[in-house]
Amino acid sequence: MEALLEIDNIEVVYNKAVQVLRGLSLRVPRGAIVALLGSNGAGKSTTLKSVSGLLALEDGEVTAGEIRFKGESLKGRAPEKLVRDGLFHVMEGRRVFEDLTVEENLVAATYALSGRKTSLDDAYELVYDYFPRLRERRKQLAGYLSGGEQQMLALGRALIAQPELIMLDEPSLGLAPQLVEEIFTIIARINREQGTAILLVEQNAAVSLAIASYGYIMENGKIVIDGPADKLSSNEDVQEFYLGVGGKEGEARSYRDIKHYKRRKRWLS
Amino acid sequence: MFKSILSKGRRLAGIGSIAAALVAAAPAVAQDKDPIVFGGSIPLSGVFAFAGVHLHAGLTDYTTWINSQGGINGHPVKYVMEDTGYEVDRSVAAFKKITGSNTVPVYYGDSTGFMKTIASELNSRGTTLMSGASFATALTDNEQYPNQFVPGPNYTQMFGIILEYIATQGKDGEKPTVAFVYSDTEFGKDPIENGKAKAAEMGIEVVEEIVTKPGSVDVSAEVLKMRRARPDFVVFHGYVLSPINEFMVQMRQMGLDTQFMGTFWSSDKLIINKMGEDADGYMGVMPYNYYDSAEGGPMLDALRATAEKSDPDAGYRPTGYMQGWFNAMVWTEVIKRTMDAGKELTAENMAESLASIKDWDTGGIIGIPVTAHDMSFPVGRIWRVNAKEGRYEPVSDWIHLD
Amino acid sequence: MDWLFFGEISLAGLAMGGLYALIGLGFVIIYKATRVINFAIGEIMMFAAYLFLAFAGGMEMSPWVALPLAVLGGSLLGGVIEKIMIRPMLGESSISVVMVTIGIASILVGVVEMIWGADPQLLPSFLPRKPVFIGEMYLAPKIAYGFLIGAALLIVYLLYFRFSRGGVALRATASDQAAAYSMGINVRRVFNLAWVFGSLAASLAGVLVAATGGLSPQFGAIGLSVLVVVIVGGLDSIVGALIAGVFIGWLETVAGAYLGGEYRMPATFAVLAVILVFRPYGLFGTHEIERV
Amino acid sequence: MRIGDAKQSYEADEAILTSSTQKIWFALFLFALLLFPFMADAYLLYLGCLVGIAVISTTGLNILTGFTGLISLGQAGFMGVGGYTVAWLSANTGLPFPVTLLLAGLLAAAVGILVGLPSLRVKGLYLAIATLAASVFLHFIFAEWESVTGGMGGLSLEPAHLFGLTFQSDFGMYFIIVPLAVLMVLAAKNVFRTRIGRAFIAIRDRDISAEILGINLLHYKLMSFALSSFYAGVAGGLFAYFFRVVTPESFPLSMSIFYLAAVIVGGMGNLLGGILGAAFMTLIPEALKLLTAALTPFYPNAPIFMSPMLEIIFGALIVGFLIFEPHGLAEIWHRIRRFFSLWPFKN
Amino acid sequence: MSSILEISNLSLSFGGVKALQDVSFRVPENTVTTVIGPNGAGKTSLFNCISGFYKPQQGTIRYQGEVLAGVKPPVRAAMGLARTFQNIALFRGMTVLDNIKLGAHVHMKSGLLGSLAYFGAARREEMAVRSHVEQHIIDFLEIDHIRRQPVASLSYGLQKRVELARALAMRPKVLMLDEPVAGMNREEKEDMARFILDIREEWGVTVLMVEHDMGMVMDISDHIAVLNFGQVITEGLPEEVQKNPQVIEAYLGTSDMDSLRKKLNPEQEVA
Repeated sequence: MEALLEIDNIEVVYNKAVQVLRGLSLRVPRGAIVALLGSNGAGKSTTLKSVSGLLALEDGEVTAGEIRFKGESLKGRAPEKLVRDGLFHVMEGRRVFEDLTVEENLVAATYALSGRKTSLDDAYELVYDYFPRLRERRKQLAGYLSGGEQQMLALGRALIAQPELIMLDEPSLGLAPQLVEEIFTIIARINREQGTAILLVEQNAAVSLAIASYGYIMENGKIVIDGPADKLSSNEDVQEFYLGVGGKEGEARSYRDIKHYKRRKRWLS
Repeated sequence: MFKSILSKGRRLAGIGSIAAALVAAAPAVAQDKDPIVFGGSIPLSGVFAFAGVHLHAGLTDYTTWINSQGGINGHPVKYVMEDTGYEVDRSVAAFKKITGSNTVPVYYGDSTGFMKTIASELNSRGTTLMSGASFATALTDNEQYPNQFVPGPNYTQMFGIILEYIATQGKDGEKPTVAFVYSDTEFGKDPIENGKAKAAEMGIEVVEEIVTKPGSVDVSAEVLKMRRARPDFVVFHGYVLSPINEFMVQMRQMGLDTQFMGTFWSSDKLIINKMGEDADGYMGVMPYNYYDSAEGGPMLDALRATAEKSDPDAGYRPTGYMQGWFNAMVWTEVIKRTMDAGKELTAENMAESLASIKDWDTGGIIGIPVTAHDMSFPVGRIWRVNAKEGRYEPVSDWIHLD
Repeated sequence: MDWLFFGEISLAGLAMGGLYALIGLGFVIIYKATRVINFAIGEIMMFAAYLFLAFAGGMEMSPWVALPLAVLGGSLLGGVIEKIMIRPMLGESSISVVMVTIGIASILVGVVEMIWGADPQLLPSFLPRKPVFIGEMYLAPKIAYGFLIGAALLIVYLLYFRFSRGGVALRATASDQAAAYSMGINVRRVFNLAWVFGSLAASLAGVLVAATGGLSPQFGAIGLSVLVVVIVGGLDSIVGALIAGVFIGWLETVAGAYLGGEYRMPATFAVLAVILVFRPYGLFGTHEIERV
Repeated sequence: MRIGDAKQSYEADEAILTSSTQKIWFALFLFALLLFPFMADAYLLYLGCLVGIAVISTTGLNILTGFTGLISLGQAGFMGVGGYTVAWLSANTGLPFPVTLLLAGLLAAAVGILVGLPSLRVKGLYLAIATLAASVFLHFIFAEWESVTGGMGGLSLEPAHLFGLTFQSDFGMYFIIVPLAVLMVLAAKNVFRTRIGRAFIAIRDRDISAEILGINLLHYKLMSFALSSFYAGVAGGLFAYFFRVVTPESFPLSMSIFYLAAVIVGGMGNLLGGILGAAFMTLIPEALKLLTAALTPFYPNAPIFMSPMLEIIFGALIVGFLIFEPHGLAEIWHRIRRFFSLWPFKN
Repeated sequence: MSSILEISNLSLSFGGVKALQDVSFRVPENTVTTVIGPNGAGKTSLFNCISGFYKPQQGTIRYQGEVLAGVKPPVRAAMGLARTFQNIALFRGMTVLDNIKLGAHVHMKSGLLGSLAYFGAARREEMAVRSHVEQHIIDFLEIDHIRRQPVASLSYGLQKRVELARALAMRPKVLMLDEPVAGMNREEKEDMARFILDIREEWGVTVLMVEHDMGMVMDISDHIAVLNFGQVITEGLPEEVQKNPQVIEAYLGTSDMDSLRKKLNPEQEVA
């Protein structure tokens, strides 16, 4: 399958001091759902931000490697241009415009269509088809929506933009399990019906791998395991990663055992 | 924009010639005696620049003229100045700098603030007599400011002259009513207490008293107060232009037939230039003749000739010019008297000479002979704007307070 | 108590307050979109008023041509300031950015003095001079018509922000910058437009205020009153700016009329002090919660 | 300089001047300050005194704004409190100048504390505006409380006196102002060697984590306000003795902005920067005057353009430094020093 | 083992969002106790409640048997509760040494006058702190080579270590560490683990930490509490926690992947 997004060995540094990504690579084929899993602080959000160009807002910088979207390097391209080119980033924490109504939130997203000819009315209809609850609340301020509804709105905005790739950052965050399942069902449906590729960043491994075709697990700024989703979800690898159970013997000694080798010597001398 | 740039350009051309004169500063008649230095902290820029450039021109032209007359008792005159931007600390700096490298018997100060600030130093030095742009009442206090004088009436005296005039304007034997409008500054508040006392003494009722910020400020509420107070006269003090115009226009729109009057710095031609037709009938108190006054006199003619020569394009010269010139005339007179008495040019001696001035003929700069009184010259005349002619015309005789 | 007098004073104050509201709106637009407190707003007003003077007085254009030109000039100035002096400060502390605007104010004063000199000026009068009576109450024509023109722009603005797509972009950016980027909104352009729109409102108000009170390089001091308005209303609240603008205008005038001109500033600053103590983020402003 | 084990050594390590080269230069500098009034003419002496006053006030503002992160637009107001205190005391009591200056500082500090009270609730620019409000009120009080302040006309003072000595001339005042400036800068330096100074900086950098370290925010913010206003009060008192007159217009808002600009141009949170900034900003108009004088023969309109130019340069300096050299003159100074490597023993 | 810190029935919400719901657990004295849980589980909120930034709507926190409600953050610090932050909260404008000295702030007394003069008691106190910091903390954490450097110029790992040093200078009884090894490489993590263990063993300080690196957590913790959706789902020894099905569910979502897959993506099966 043709790669829509290719991340090639990138390194990212914040504030010119803190290195967060250390040679990360991954690819998202056209039309596929790819899950990027990992614990908190592993660098998942940073990965998405370095793709969408929002890194600069936080004084971060890609210092090495290359990111290509539709075969073209993204270096030096303004974030809004990328969005208009079909790459939509749904940020962690949903980030709906709270003082705007639901409808205005969708209007804001139409800026992604600048330079493209499309029927806006159809676009709104499409969103309301996927999320009937948003239709009911179209005149309400987004700030008053529930968490699940806000996540729907965030997805709705992405739909408006008619992107080729949606990058979703932790859509399950803070949602009750039932809602998580509802949202993920819709994500799968969008992918299936609209043919939109999705790069899914998640902590919730199970739901992610359930809808993804391929998965990556990252730790400390790089990919540690990757593979087809069904293979990854054979629990042991993932369990080891998430819970620190077992581990490959011989590779690492326990943190408890290495504790004194330096200090003791100094202490005695 | 072109018009304003043009007028600006003209003004600048004027300055150009002034500066040239400054650089040239060579006496017209060869003299070998030590030069006498006129010092000055001059506001060529800043809020008072509109007057400052003309003060400067007046002082410069007078210097040129006196040197052409052989200087003072054969001593050439040198005018040394620095721009202050009308800021006290810069004025002080200029004073220190100029007096540091010259012996300066007389000095021009640009603001009341500066004059007060420098007073203690002036008093302790005792070498310099100072006057300037300020007509502050305090400066005529011999005790506190023995080395400073006011080249005309002080603000209180101006109010006195205005009130004397107003007193004569009553109808059917009733005294007219008056309102005072003044700015919320030291300058603005200067004569108010004394003015009120004087009015009470003369039986003129002060029906309203309004304080505003100087400059651009909305005065519609204050105008509403005027509408109720219905004064026959409004006296402005402490302003250059705004908000005088606003009071006049709005009060006339209301149908009031009030007479508007102002003190020296509010009686410049600026009012006519900026207000046009609306300025008609405005009255001011001026101790000197206006440049375009119908009167004459040897000194006034000399002034006009010198001005004409130094900048042929300038035409009319504003009140600041007259003030600068007169200042220098007084200095000259004082220095001359001191020298003639065979005394040293100390501040004390010069102040004594100043006090001795009695029935002095100013050659038409002031229409009547003047007598110094407590370090001031309490003389003046009421002038009225004739907007059609674009000039002030006298409406009273010269008034000399005792 | 003379109620008619009080009514007239209040009316004059409210009309002035309408102009304050307009300036406050200009201020809030800039703050909301870019988080910059613009201390130079008074000087931008002044600059536009001088432009008007140049066009209508110097070049003898019809005031009704000069007015839009001057306002346009002022808004352009805002755009340029944003582009060359504010944008490089993106991401710097707010105090630094404020100081930059103070620096800009000083530069503008210098430029104005250099071009037009330090003399006080009067604007050519262009508003009708026939007294306006509302019932028995007299209202000076300049402020009455000034208020109407200002109010017209105010309404246009409110409609624009509420209903247009551009207004949505502006509000979206104000609400969440990064999210706005991710929607494909050109945030830098929105910043620039916010300065243009904000300066436009200020410029119009500048010409109108200068038309009623005269003009000089010290005109920018009016910015202090505006600061009171926006702090009392809340820096990021349009409604706050409108209400506080009208209120502060009224208060200033009433305090000036009843207590004397020297009480205008202290009266409004007293309100400001009370607000700072009891509602530090203004009547309608949002209090940002700090995260650890 | 290496750190040994002995306690003695930590003390040496914590000293302000750690190398002998530094000590020599500092001694030379003090000597030059002492010599200056004997060499300078009246004008330079006057400027020297002005710079001295500005250094004190800027150092005070730097403590508050540069080190504690609390922006103040009230510095001129606090100076006014000091100035009026001195003027009133010298008119109504026979106290010698050290006492009046101390009282000026203390009263200003008290006012500073009062103004600083909202600082726990409001931050950043809201606080700056609270200080602005304070300076409006102070100006109002100076102008209207006629029985004490003399109203718009202000107060005049007798020269400073002590033990029968009268400090009437600039020459005399120099020997009050400059030693006091040196002492007060050193005292400020000391503060930043101790827990109090560290607490200030901690509050500036991150007030929430400062609280976690057991720093009582209100207490230290108020202390910073008090200290800063104390400096301002003393500077204002010296200002009063120097000019011998105080009026409400002696302490305008533009003066507060001037000092803030001096702190920024010099380098926020850097004492040396404050000194450099104070000197630089005070001398700029004078330098410009020299330039004008030099230009006048060729360009006769130069004086007319000077004042607008001054405004423009003042603004451009603020903007330029913030954009291109946010650490101010102090940083430039360090770069020059590094370039010449005058101090091989100090990092 | 007695508990130095006891959290009971703690609830905290912002607006409508419940950050903590009825949270209870205890921190046994002289242990390394770790709170784990997925992102957004409420761990940092919990820390903020303990250090006094957030006021919980319900529940109590007992420290050495004393209820902490109403005690202000600086006072808690003086009582021996020290912490570090998830995003390093050092003072970037200061040197390493000054940052660490700040930790000793609560144990110092000198006043403003002493400071201005830098004389007498004030100077002696500064010297005492300096030598304590040098001999016990800088030496222990092996950061003597950077003591004069401004914090901003240090690597992330070293900054974390300086933050730890500063917390130690507070002479804490309970040291709260918020993700002490996040973003570190293996070697840096090993160092940090060693310091944490030594702090407990040799200084007798109780360590309460939030951390995501399960390898390290399981290795060095004596006691673990698991938080999810603002609730404690279990607490106990590392090996107990690791095997708890609820914990597995919290971290992995489910253990029955096939049915989940069908549920979420019904049509794909058909296609």
